[in-house]
Amino acid sequence: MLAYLIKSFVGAVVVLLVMSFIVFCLQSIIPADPARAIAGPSAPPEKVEAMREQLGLDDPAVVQYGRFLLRLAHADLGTSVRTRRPVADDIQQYLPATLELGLASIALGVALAGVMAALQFLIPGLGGIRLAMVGVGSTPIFLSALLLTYFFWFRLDWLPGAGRLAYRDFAGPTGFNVVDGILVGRPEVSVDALLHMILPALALALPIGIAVGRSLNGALHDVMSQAYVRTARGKGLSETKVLLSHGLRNAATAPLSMLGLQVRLLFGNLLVVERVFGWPGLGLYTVQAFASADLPAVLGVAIVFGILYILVNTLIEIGQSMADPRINL
Amino acid sequence: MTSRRTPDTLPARPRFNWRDFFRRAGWLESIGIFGVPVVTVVAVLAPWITPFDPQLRVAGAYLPPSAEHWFGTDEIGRDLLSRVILGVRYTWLPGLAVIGFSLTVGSLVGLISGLMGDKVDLVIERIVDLFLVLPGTLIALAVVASLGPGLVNTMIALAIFWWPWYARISRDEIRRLKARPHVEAARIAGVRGPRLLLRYLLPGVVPALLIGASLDVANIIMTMSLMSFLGLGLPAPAPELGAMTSRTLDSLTVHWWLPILPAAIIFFLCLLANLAGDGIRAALRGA
Amino acid sequence: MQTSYSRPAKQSSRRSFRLRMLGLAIGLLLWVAPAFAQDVLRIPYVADIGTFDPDNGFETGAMSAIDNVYEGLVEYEPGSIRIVGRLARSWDISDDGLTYTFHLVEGIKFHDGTPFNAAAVIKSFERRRDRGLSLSYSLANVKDMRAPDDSTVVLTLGHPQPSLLDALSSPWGPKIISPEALAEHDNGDFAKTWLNEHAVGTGPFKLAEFKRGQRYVLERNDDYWGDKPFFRQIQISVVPDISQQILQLQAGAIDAVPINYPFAQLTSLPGGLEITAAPSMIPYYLFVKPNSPLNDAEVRKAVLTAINPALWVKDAFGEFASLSRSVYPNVMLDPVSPIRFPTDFEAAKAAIAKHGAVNLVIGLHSAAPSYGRIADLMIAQLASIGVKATAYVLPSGAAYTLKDDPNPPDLLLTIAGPDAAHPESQAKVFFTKGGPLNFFGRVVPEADAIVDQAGRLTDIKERDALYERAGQMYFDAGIVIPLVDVNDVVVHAKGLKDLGLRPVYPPGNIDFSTVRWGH
Amino acid sequence: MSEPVTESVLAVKDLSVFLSREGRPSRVLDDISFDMFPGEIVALVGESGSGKTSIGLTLQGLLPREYLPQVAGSIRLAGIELVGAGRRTWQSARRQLVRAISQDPMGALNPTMTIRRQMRETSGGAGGSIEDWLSRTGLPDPDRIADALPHRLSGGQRQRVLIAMAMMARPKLLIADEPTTALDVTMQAQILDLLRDLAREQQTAILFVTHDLGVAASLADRVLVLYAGRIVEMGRTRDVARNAAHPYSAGLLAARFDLDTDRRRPLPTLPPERTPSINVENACAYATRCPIAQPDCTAIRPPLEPASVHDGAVACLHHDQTSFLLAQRAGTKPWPAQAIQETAALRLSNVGKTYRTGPRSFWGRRQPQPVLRSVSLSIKLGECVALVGESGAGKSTLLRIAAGLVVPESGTVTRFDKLPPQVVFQDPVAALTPWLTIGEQIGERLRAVSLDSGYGRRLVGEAIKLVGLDPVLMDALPAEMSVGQCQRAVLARAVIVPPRLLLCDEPISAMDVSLAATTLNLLSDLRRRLDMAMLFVTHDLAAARIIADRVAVLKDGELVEVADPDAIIAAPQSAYTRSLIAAMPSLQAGGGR
Repeated sequence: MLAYLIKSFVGAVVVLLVMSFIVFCLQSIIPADPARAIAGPSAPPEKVEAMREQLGLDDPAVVQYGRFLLRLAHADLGTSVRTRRPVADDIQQYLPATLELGLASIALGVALAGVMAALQFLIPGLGGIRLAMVGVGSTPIFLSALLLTYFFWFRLDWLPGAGRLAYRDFAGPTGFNVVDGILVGRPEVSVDALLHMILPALALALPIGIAVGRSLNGALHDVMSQAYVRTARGKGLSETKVLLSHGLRNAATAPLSMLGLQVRLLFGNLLVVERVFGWPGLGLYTVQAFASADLPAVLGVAIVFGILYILVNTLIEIGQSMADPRINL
Repeated sequence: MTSRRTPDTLPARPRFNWRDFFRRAGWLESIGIFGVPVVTVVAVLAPWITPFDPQLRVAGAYLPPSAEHWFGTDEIGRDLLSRVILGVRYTWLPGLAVIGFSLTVGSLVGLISGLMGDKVDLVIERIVDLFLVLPGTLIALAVVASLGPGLVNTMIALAIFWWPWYARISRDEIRRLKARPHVEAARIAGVRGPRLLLRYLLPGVVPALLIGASLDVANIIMTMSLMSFLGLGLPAPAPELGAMTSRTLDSLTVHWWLPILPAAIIFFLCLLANLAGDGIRAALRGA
Repeated sequence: MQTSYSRPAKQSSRRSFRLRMLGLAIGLLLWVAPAFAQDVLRIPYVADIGTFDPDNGFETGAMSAIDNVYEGLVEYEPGSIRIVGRLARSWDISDDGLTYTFHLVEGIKFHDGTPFNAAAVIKSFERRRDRGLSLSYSLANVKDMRAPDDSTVVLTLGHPQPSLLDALSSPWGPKIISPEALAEHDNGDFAKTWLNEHAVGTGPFKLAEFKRGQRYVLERNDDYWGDKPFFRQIQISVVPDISQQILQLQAGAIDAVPINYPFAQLTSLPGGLEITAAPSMIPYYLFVKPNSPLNDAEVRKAVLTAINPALWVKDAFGEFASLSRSVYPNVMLDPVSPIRFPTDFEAAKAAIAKHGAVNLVIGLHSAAPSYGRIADLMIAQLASIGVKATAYVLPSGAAYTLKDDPNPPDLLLTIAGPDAAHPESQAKVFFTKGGPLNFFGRVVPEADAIVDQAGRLTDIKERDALYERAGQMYFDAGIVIPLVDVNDVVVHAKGLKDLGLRPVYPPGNIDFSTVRWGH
Repeated sequence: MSEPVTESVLAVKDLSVFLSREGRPSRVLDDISFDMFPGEIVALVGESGSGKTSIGLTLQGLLPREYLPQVAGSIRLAGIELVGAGRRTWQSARRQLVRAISQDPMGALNPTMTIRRQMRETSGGAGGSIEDWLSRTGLPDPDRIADALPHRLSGGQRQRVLIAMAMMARPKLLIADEPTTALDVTMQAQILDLLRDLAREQQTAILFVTHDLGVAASLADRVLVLYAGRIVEMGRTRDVARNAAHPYSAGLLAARFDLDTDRRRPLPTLPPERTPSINVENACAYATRCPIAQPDCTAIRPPLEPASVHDGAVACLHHDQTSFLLAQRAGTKPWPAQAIQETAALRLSNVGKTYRTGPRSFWGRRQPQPVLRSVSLSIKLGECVALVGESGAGKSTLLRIAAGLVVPESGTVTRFDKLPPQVVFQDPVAALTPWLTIGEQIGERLRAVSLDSGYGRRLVGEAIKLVGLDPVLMDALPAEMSVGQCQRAVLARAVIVPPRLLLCDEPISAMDVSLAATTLNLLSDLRRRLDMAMLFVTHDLAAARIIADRVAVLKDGELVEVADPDAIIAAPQSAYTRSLIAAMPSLQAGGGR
């Protein structure tokens, strides 16, 4: 386990190095001129030149990359062109909202996957459900997000349709509103935060739930025809018990891998969903960074997402080894 | 250890035939398997089969679906059905191209990795791992943001992050196959080099790649539509379906057909591709 | 506890399902939910505010907030380009055009209680000019600043610049920041960090809350020296998606959609909503690359025939745009002889047929929907005379480097909006040699000379005649093709009045100090 | 053994089962009736595909759902009718009355659950803790085993765990489906002893499913012979083993070989199926293969009626003829003498090899574990050497080194000629590429010799005929052929250009008796006709004795004995060889030895 963690860490460092290299290359090929972007569109040429010098853009590429790495080592992701603040500060500010939404949608997705797999498994031959599942999985995320708002907020008014919290003056210690509400002793804040999370989390969870559910269903079908499941049935265990204690655990590996894959796609979907729901997270930040050619911000987010994904992957591998003790980490 | 596949006393499974193939695939999935080539033909022929010129204004703007214009007309009076048919071309063919490119590059890399083994495999595997860990969509978006949106750039950006999947699949399959007795038997029988690869290994790798690829068509289409929504998809006038939907999303409550009908076609295309993937998997796994 | 709950979502007339659903929430929500507040204005922004620093950011969405918290010496009057005093009561200009003397309004206090005076003006001006901040160019020509007394500021220029007052009136023009706050939060960076998210100005509103990406709240400055604003509070939320904004407006969760309301829907707005439109400086122009197919006079004429905005302006913008009359925004300059497009389609078709295949690539400066719409329309028009055109969206920022682009588009479609209402800020930025937004770097030296000459004139009529002449030359040289001037269109709940839209400002910048419910 | 006087624990009456495979329903069990009594061991004997496994599954109610099983007739277990019973009845029957152990002890244990947790799910548990039961099945250190995961255990240990798990519930009926097939010979004998003891002790009836009448004979009181889903003969084991009344039973018995079988002549085999389809509803299912079949056999379905030669019953219209069949046994021609030259076709000297299969180091690298330690063995031209040993002894590694597939770490390998040796693998189906026709695959070896396709095709046809296949099968895909046909195809590929050395890696270990005998005959024939030296790797001493000129016994990577087969069996030099011989099941042993 220790060896595994050390290996994962080394791997993560390598990934970050490579990513920083890609990032750096992107910075160099971008046609937009960072000096011009920072100086502003109407700035006179002398000013742009001065800014260029200030940014060190006249140095050779290697020197620039070295400097870039050095800054990265100090968690310095550069300064945002748009907000004029260190990207690291911006990310720190937007990250909790994204983490909260991301975690909620993963949890919801896993729950959906479980329900769908169970439904499909227990009631075989439900072509309709399967078709609906594949269908929902084939809807562009921005459309499903907007349709969710349209129906559940605009038409039915069951749930809040945008934003993160109705309470204005609330700021908690962790930045996770649901947790903070409880910590601070204002459960109504937590309830409100949860309500606000339902629609965006649902939009994100649908593709996760469907993909993982399908994978889980397939794996269950395979596992449930294994000889050891027959042994378990032969012990007179009820079908539910067989499914839960023999089926699920042995079927966990493939859907867990699928979950990892879906988390990778989640990062892209977050951009869309946060934009549609006005969710003040990293996705929104990134979308706006794209709009204003704020490359340092985009790349900072890419690095943070990279770290998060490595983390998720590590957790998934640990989960897989817990489900199947034969997998040696 | 002991495998008793075909009992000696019973007649073995009859030769492969398409009817069995489709029965194993399931009727719904068979529609998908038939649908994919049909859609591809429509995509290729799109410029010649649209009922109206998709570029020209042929009627008033914002006409709802009618007998003459089945999908209605768009904001400047072009026939939406014609635009959507052309959109199938701009959505489907790039998707296939990305898959095709990734498939070629990925499976080549995977083959090299799986065949060479040892150090080469180790190095290639690390590289593939690395690409698999990168937040692909985001970096693809960053690449497009840097290079500028456009068909080629979007496709490059997607392919960069898609090929490692196929490398992984083909490498794993090759390694699995290499350990199978029949490949060993072929080698003992004196089969070497390209002949071994082409006749004994590749046909075993293809099904897994085919399944992966058909399921990925939907993923590519979704990702492209996502990029369009973020303004980093295909350029404005190109009738890419995702772009058509996202550009007209604001008229959802007023002119519903503008975003919904292209989205319905995206939905339909993904559905076909997914069903085809499921079907091929079911049919081949049964074999 | 003060009832801090204000639903950003709905009017309370819509009974909420969750009230019925959640026992726990019922009591809490009913207890805190206040009636819809008449004196709160709820406005969405499409992007969060990058920086609230008036000297260091080129915000376009947030000017309505920044310019209601901070004030400058002079400003444009709502609805026109006339310059009037704000913190300066009046001003004198020396005959050589080099010395500007501003007489300040007296008895004003900053939001933090610091008295406003000439020293404060100079401190803010120095910060902008000398501290390497991004908007320093607007004071680049100011060589010397003096405060002979507490209510007088004297600026001395390096060379005569009749456009200085425009630069000071610009939405991005210099604002006066509390010197006390500047000193207190200096931290070696001239308070750059602090001013990103805080503000101490003299304006009718105070920045009460800055919650990045979520919400910004302005509270009425009850000690304001001028007319008291109608609204007690301005709540600004970040709603990037226009569809979401429309839904929210229709549901009554916000009071206005300041920009980007789809033009096509303006004619069929649901009841309860209305439109305020005002002239603005949002001109859509085409810039033409050197050595494009348009160099051929016949082709150029044919293309101009096809893209004649008169043929499509209604389709793109309905009633809310007018044809550009010159290479300057119509509000800025009313030309004596407006630019005309040829109209003979048959001749155009024949010319193209004679010339052979013409392919045009149009680069769009932005992915905003109206660019795509215009491009679509022009492409459809060009197709009808046999010109095959395509369009693509340039990467953000790429438009600024087209000069060095080895493979630029033939035409760049862009909004050529100046940051001040003086024609110089149009010509010097977009058309003259070295103009920072002279996208393709094309030059007409004779026209540049006329622009220089015009920039020294103070007589408006005389000045505008020269600018018009130069503009016509740029057009004739094929550098730029003006298309349409689009209005500033705000869709809002019925009854909202006096939005105070200004032509020079970025669109949708409601003046919070004048806007009110009128019944 | 006393006559059963107590009431039967299991009464099966007119049991028929249909399974649908890919939409084609087929009758798997056909009108089966039998009883079992407490403490009785009944052997169910038949070839693969005869439906013997289906009986076990039917009795547990565990026929795979995807095959849409339809069951008719009656199963009364401890007085409870199970056909048509509800889910709860079945569950409680499985919990208390009927248990099973299966062929593949690895697959039958949940790989992600400790033994203890899997044992705990067994209800009852009366009469001892989990550890007690584990130690009762002869497992040392039951505590450690209980906490282990299945993949940490050996095959024998797993099978004991499964037995403990089943017996712990004190079932009335235990279904043992070929529980020893996957085990080493010495382990097989132990497991059989264990089952017998438990049956006596617990008064549990055991339905012992096997394809080997010898194993059945060493264990069971009674035997049921199953063919194509029908019981063709039943009776006391001793009776059936001595005087089989049904031609099929007689054929099975004849095909069986053990340490006493005549090794100078080809083994008797069951005749292959001649016409694949007759209407079996009104016919003897065996009629198409039966050497004594008469016209009426294809017109009347023979009823199960009392046999004339023993107390049991037989379903054969002409069972009085069967005894003549047995008499023909010694009539076959002996093998021609084989000339063995002095030159070695293969010489291994001091060959050693290690694999990284030990415990992992910190960085996940495994420690090296020796598999072969300094083995020297030579095979002369024309000679057949059998390499005998248990799993893990290093047999396969040695074969792979001989084939040149694995490079030894020490020692030298010398072969007589340049032409590489050919290998026959354990699983013939897996050794054929699924997407290429048999002809294409056999033809591969011709590419080195000739590229003329017409000529090549003729050669392939000849090779196919040589191994006794119909040349029509040249264009067949492996999936379209039976295991036996696949085995012949593999052989055809190996001999189309006859190598000087043929290496066989356990070619019969997964085959039932008749097919194994056929394969041995074929190999013996081919090596004589084509003058090949042969290395025959097996864990079956009886097979080794029959085919080989010399037998080499390998244990833990070392050769413990190399000698003439009969000499080894008559006077084994090492204790290990003695234990191998002692473990061989034999027909003569009889039930309740």
